[in-house]
Amino acid sequence: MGILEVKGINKRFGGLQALGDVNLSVAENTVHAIIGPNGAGKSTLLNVLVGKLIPDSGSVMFDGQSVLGRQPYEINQMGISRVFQTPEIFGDLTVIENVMIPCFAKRDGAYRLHAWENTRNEKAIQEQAEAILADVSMLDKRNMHAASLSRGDKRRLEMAMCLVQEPRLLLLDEPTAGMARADTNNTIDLLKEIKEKRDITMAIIEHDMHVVFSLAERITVLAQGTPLVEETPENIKGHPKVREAYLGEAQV
Amino acid sequence: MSKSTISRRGVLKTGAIAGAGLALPTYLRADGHTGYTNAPGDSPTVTIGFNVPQTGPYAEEGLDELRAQELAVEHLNGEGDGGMLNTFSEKNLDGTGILGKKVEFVTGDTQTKSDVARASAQSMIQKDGCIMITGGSSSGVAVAVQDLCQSSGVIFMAGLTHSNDTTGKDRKANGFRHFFNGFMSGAALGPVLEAEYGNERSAYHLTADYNWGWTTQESIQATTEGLGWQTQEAVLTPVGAGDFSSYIAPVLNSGADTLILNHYGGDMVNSLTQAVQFGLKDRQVNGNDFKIIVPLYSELMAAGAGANIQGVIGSMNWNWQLEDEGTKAFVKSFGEKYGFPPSGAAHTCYVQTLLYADAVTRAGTFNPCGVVEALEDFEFDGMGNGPTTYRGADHQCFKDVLVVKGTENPTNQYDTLEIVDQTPRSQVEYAPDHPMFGGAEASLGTCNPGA
Amino acid sequence: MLGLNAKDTSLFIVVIIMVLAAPILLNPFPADSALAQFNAGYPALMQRFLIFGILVVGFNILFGLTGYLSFGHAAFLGVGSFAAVWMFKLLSFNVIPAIILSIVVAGLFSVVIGYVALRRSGIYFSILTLAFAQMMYAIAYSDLVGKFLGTIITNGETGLQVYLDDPQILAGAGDPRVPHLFGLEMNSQTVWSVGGWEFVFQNGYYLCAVFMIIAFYMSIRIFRSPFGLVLRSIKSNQQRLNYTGVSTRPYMLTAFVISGMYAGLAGGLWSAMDPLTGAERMFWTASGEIVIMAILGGVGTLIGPILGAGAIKYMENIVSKINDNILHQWFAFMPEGIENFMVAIIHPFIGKGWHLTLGVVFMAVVIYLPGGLVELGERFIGLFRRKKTDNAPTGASTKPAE
Amino acid sequence: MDAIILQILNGLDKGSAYALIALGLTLIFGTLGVVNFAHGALFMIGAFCSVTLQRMLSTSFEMVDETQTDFLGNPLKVETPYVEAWFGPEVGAAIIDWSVPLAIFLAIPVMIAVGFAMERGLIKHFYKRPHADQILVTFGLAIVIGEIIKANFGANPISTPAPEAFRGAMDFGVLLGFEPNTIIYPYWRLVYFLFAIVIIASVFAFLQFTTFGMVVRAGMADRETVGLLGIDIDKRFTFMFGLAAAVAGLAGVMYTPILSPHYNIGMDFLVLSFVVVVVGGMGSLPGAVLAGFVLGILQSFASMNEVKAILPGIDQIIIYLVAIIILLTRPRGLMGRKGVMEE
Repeated sequence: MGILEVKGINKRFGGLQALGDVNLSVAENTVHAIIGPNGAGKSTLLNVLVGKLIPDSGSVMFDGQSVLGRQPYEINQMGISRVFQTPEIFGDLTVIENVMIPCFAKRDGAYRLHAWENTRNEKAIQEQAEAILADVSMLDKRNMHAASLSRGDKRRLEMAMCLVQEPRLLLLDEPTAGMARADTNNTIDLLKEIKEKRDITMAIIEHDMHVVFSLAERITVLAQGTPLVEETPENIKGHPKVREAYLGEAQV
Repeated sequence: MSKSTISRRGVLKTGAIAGAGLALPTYLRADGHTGYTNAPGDSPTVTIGFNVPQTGPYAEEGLDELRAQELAVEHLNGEGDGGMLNTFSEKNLDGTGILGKKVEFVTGDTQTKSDVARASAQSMIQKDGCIMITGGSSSGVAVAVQDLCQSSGVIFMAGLTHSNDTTGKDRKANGFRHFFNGFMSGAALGPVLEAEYGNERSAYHLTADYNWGWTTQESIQATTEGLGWQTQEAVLTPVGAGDFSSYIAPVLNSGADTLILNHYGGDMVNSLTQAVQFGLKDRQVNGNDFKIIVPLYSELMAAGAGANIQGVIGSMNWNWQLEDEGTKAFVKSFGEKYGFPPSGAAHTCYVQTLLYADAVTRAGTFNPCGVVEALEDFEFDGMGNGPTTYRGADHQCFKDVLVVKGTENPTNQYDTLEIVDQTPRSQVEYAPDHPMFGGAEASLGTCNPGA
Repeated sequence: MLGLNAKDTSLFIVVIIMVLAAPILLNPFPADSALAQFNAGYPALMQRFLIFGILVVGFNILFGLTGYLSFGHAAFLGVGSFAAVWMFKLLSFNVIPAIILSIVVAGLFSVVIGYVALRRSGIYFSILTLAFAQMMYAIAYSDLVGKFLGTIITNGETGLQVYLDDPQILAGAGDPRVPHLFGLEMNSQTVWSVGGWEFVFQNGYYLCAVFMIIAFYMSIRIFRSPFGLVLRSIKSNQQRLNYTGVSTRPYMLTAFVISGMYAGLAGGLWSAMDPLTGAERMFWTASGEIVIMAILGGVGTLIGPILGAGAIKYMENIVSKINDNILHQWFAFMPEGIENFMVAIIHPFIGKGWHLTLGVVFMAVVIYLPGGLVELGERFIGLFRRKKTDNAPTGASTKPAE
Repeated sequence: MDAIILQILNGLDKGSAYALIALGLTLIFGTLGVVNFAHGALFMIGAFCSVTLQRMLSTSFEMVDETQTDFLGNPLKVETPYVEAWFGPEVGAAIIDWSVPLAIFLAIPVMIAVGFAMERGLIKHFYKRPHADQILVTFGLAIVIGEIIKANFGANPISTPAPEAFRGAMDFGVLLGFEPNTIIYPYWRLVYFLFAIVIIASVFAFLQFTTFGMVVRAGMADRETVGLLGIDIDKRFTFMFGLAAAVAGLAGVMYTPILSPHYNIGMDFLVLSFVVVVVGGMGSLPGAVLAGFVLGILQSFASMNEVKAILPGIDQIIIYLVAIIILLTRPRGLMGRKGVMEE
């Protein structure tokens, strides 16, 4: 029984079957990659997982609870954090403030009228935020404006914002899309480091095979909205079905 | 400070006074020892405030009021040709200011907004030391400023305000209105309407949806129903609606043969123009020629509506084409100074300023309570409206009312309105506790000298 | 002090001193000098500085922190004013129940309007607030509710005022006939004359001052709180915030209601200072003026709203009164041709043309100075400091603190 | 029945003005992504083109006529317009009489120039800034334009009548088989309606059938892609701003006989036209036109006595009520694409 159980998801957009009978099980403390060619339904599946889309049928259970029909913030409160394709951070705030917000969200829940306390007096939150910044080696940039960070640092910051909530599942949406090779490698190292330091389940949606094979313990291949195979990386590489449907076609 | 290039003279003066100030004693004063607000004491000058709309929809009227007020100050201070001072039935004013004090004035912009008008009047009272406020071009503002003057302890001489409420339910002891009102319009129009249009008509009212519109409609309706006219419908229109077509169109087949536009300013210009476009003036209903009536006219509205007002009947407080000596004297001074004839709004403000000055002179004091006493039930003549009384019970002036009509063949650009009749004062009088004027509950309160 | 850090404490103290000493600070010129027309230290105007200051400080909590541009904020000011005058009419001229009710009523209105309007964001939110405010304006201006019920609620365009025959059930026989605080009349004042100077200390002004100081203090607390941080993050990236486990709508609604209650307080105070209230203060251009004040002062800053409100009210009441005669006096020292030329150049911008100045200044601020007067001040100080450091031979690091 | 037809006619007329303004507003939003709060001011500038032309044509010289006297008893100065002196009194008077339609020819170059100047001088610096900033700066501009107009033309409404030939009303009902004199409609309003239809049709035809229009439409759909094709989209968008300004201006020119222009009509129309755009759907041209007419007709119906008897004052708030309901139930408006401006 995985921590995330997706069963029989169907989603149609007009005449297009975006997802057809998707079943997926992500086991706890593994890195699970979901790959597939363009238009395979990866993004649609992710949007279902985070509550942005409601499927026509099927169920998504996280740790025994359904996530369907819940708002993104509720799903986050259940313990699922999300990293975006392009880093989504609070550009107008400082780095440390960026990390403090998820800390407050974790501690206080989706809403709390803490309008009278001074943020500076929240020592526990500050320490938590500093610790995670140290983890991603950004402590020296704690007072910088987030918008002025380099792209790699923005990615690190976003990771920190997700990790500080100690999510039970981290969803990564093409975390290296559009990155130069060096940045991609840095990101892979960062993710590896994270994985080594803490027990965390990750689900990565990714296009870049290099990233997938560097990180993933299990891989699900999606094609035309349906899972083709689910295997370990070693087995995927030589899998005829995958080669036929995906790797062959994509000339990777 | 000494580097300031704004005004060398000012700086010198400032420096001198600052120097003198060091030698002067310092004292603290709570109000209540001077007798009344802004008492001029032994100052050689006295300041009055001209609070008129200089921006906003009635800015043109406000600026015309301001011209007349400046003229009045000139005349009070003995400059110019003296204007109505020469025709005024009282001869107390001799061109030496008021009670020997030179008259100075400050101006303010009401924007035709009550809040702004009150702020401006407060500044005149609190900062500039004004002893009297006059001017204004709408009833909402007049009521608001009148209330303020009452609580601050200065006199308010209303400018153009036509709503019954100003001297009706919102009357105040410190406030005075020379201008006529909605009830008087109705009463004055009555005989003319009867003579011109008979007793068998059916009227359709379009009324601006605010206090002035309501009271005017009420007054006119009472008059026309008294003549035996039917009231077909009375429709409220939003202020500033712009396009009135959807209110005018239903008039066509309503069976009404008279349209009464209880609109003022831009609303009146637009609704009248559009009513004419709908061919109402050329229509025949119930065997009658269709007629349009505009209860309250002003020269500026007439200019805005252009040819559309031709033949349309309405009422006015005063018109520059009157033939009496007072009017002639005022039109001459005004016309020579500014190059065009004064509007009714200008006239009422000019007269109000002189009346105030005269009342102070007769009372022998600037104390508002003295002025109130001097003005109450005061009778005068020679101010362009014939014999006039300031009624003590509600501080409303009673005088003849003009009924005018849009000129059919104007000879020049100022010839927009022609006088049809002058309804005598006895016809437009009413009891101070008339139900349209707040009934028995309406009360002036007591005069407030302020401090 | 009071849970504020050193920088905020000093800002707070500066504001307290400014507010308390305003009757002196705003009257720098002797009463009968030529420059006295630039004095702003008379009670009515000082009250408005504070009332609009409170209003814009509250608006800034919404717009400055969350970036949601409400184009209908004046509606809450109007609602608060009406509530206060009704308290005067029904209970007594005591200002305390009036102000309390105006805050409560404005709060209730903002809960309802906020709940609906906050279902949308961006320009849709602006249009929704504008639509609500215009509806409320139309209802108040023509007293549609009153007409529906066959009574008077807002008394239409003339405005609501207290009449002698109003019930005033709590009024004692000896109570003043003007707004008062347990007998202390709002409009009574003490004048302090020093040489040519006259300084007026009015009870009403100091009541406003107390509320201003409280309102400003609360605004600092909100700005520095985790709640304020969340609001700022809404402005920065609402999507990220949603995926961070924060439900933005209740936060927005809270900010909306707080800022509506600030507006209600301002409205209540306004009625307490000047107990006649009309619908026109709810018109959408009045809301636009609030936006202009916030932008001009420096949106999202603590002190900006107060500066902006002060600057606009100063222009409205002082600059609008400068007329051509005064201009001629100023330039009298110049040769006549140049004098007339100068007057002709300046003429369109002063007196009745002050709206033009307002429009031009506002555009200039939006284009060149998004941080408003606060940014201007900072740049000025920055310029000064840089010069200093440039001159300093040691050449210490000029890196800004943040 | 006749009352309803009359109100539909009135609504169509009001709607034409709304639709024309909203059309320009939507063109600007759709192509440039700018929320233009100064669009009402453009309408007003158009209206004042009428006034200006009327004044220009009426420019007069003075002659002292000793036989007549003015209001002060001095000899009357008779003013004769130059056009009457040049072309003879009848032709001259006719030219002045036709000044409103003639003002179209003044308004087109003026409005395009104003539009260009606005876009190049101000708006282009705001493409990348948030919508709130665009609203604010154009709101400031609207104040400035209104004040400049006031400084030059005063605050009073200025009478700008339609040509004599169009001043009456036609008996529209007879055409539909009603009794004579039941459905009367002013000629000028019919002219305005037809004029609006022609303008709307021209704009759509221009966008539909010219290459220029096709590029612009493509740009509205996906600006970046079109930019990648190497087409200088910016220059075309500048022109679109000029076009939108001209549409608003022409709407203003022809509206003057219906509504005497004054310095504040820009602001009066601004709020309304935004409501129209939002109801139609931000960025949808057909939506703007449809919403213009629909709101015009709704407003007319709400003004009917029968309706007001049930809901007093509904005519004053109907527009806002509709806007609120539409925004809450269908935020993309009647015909807007999903996702536009929903943020």
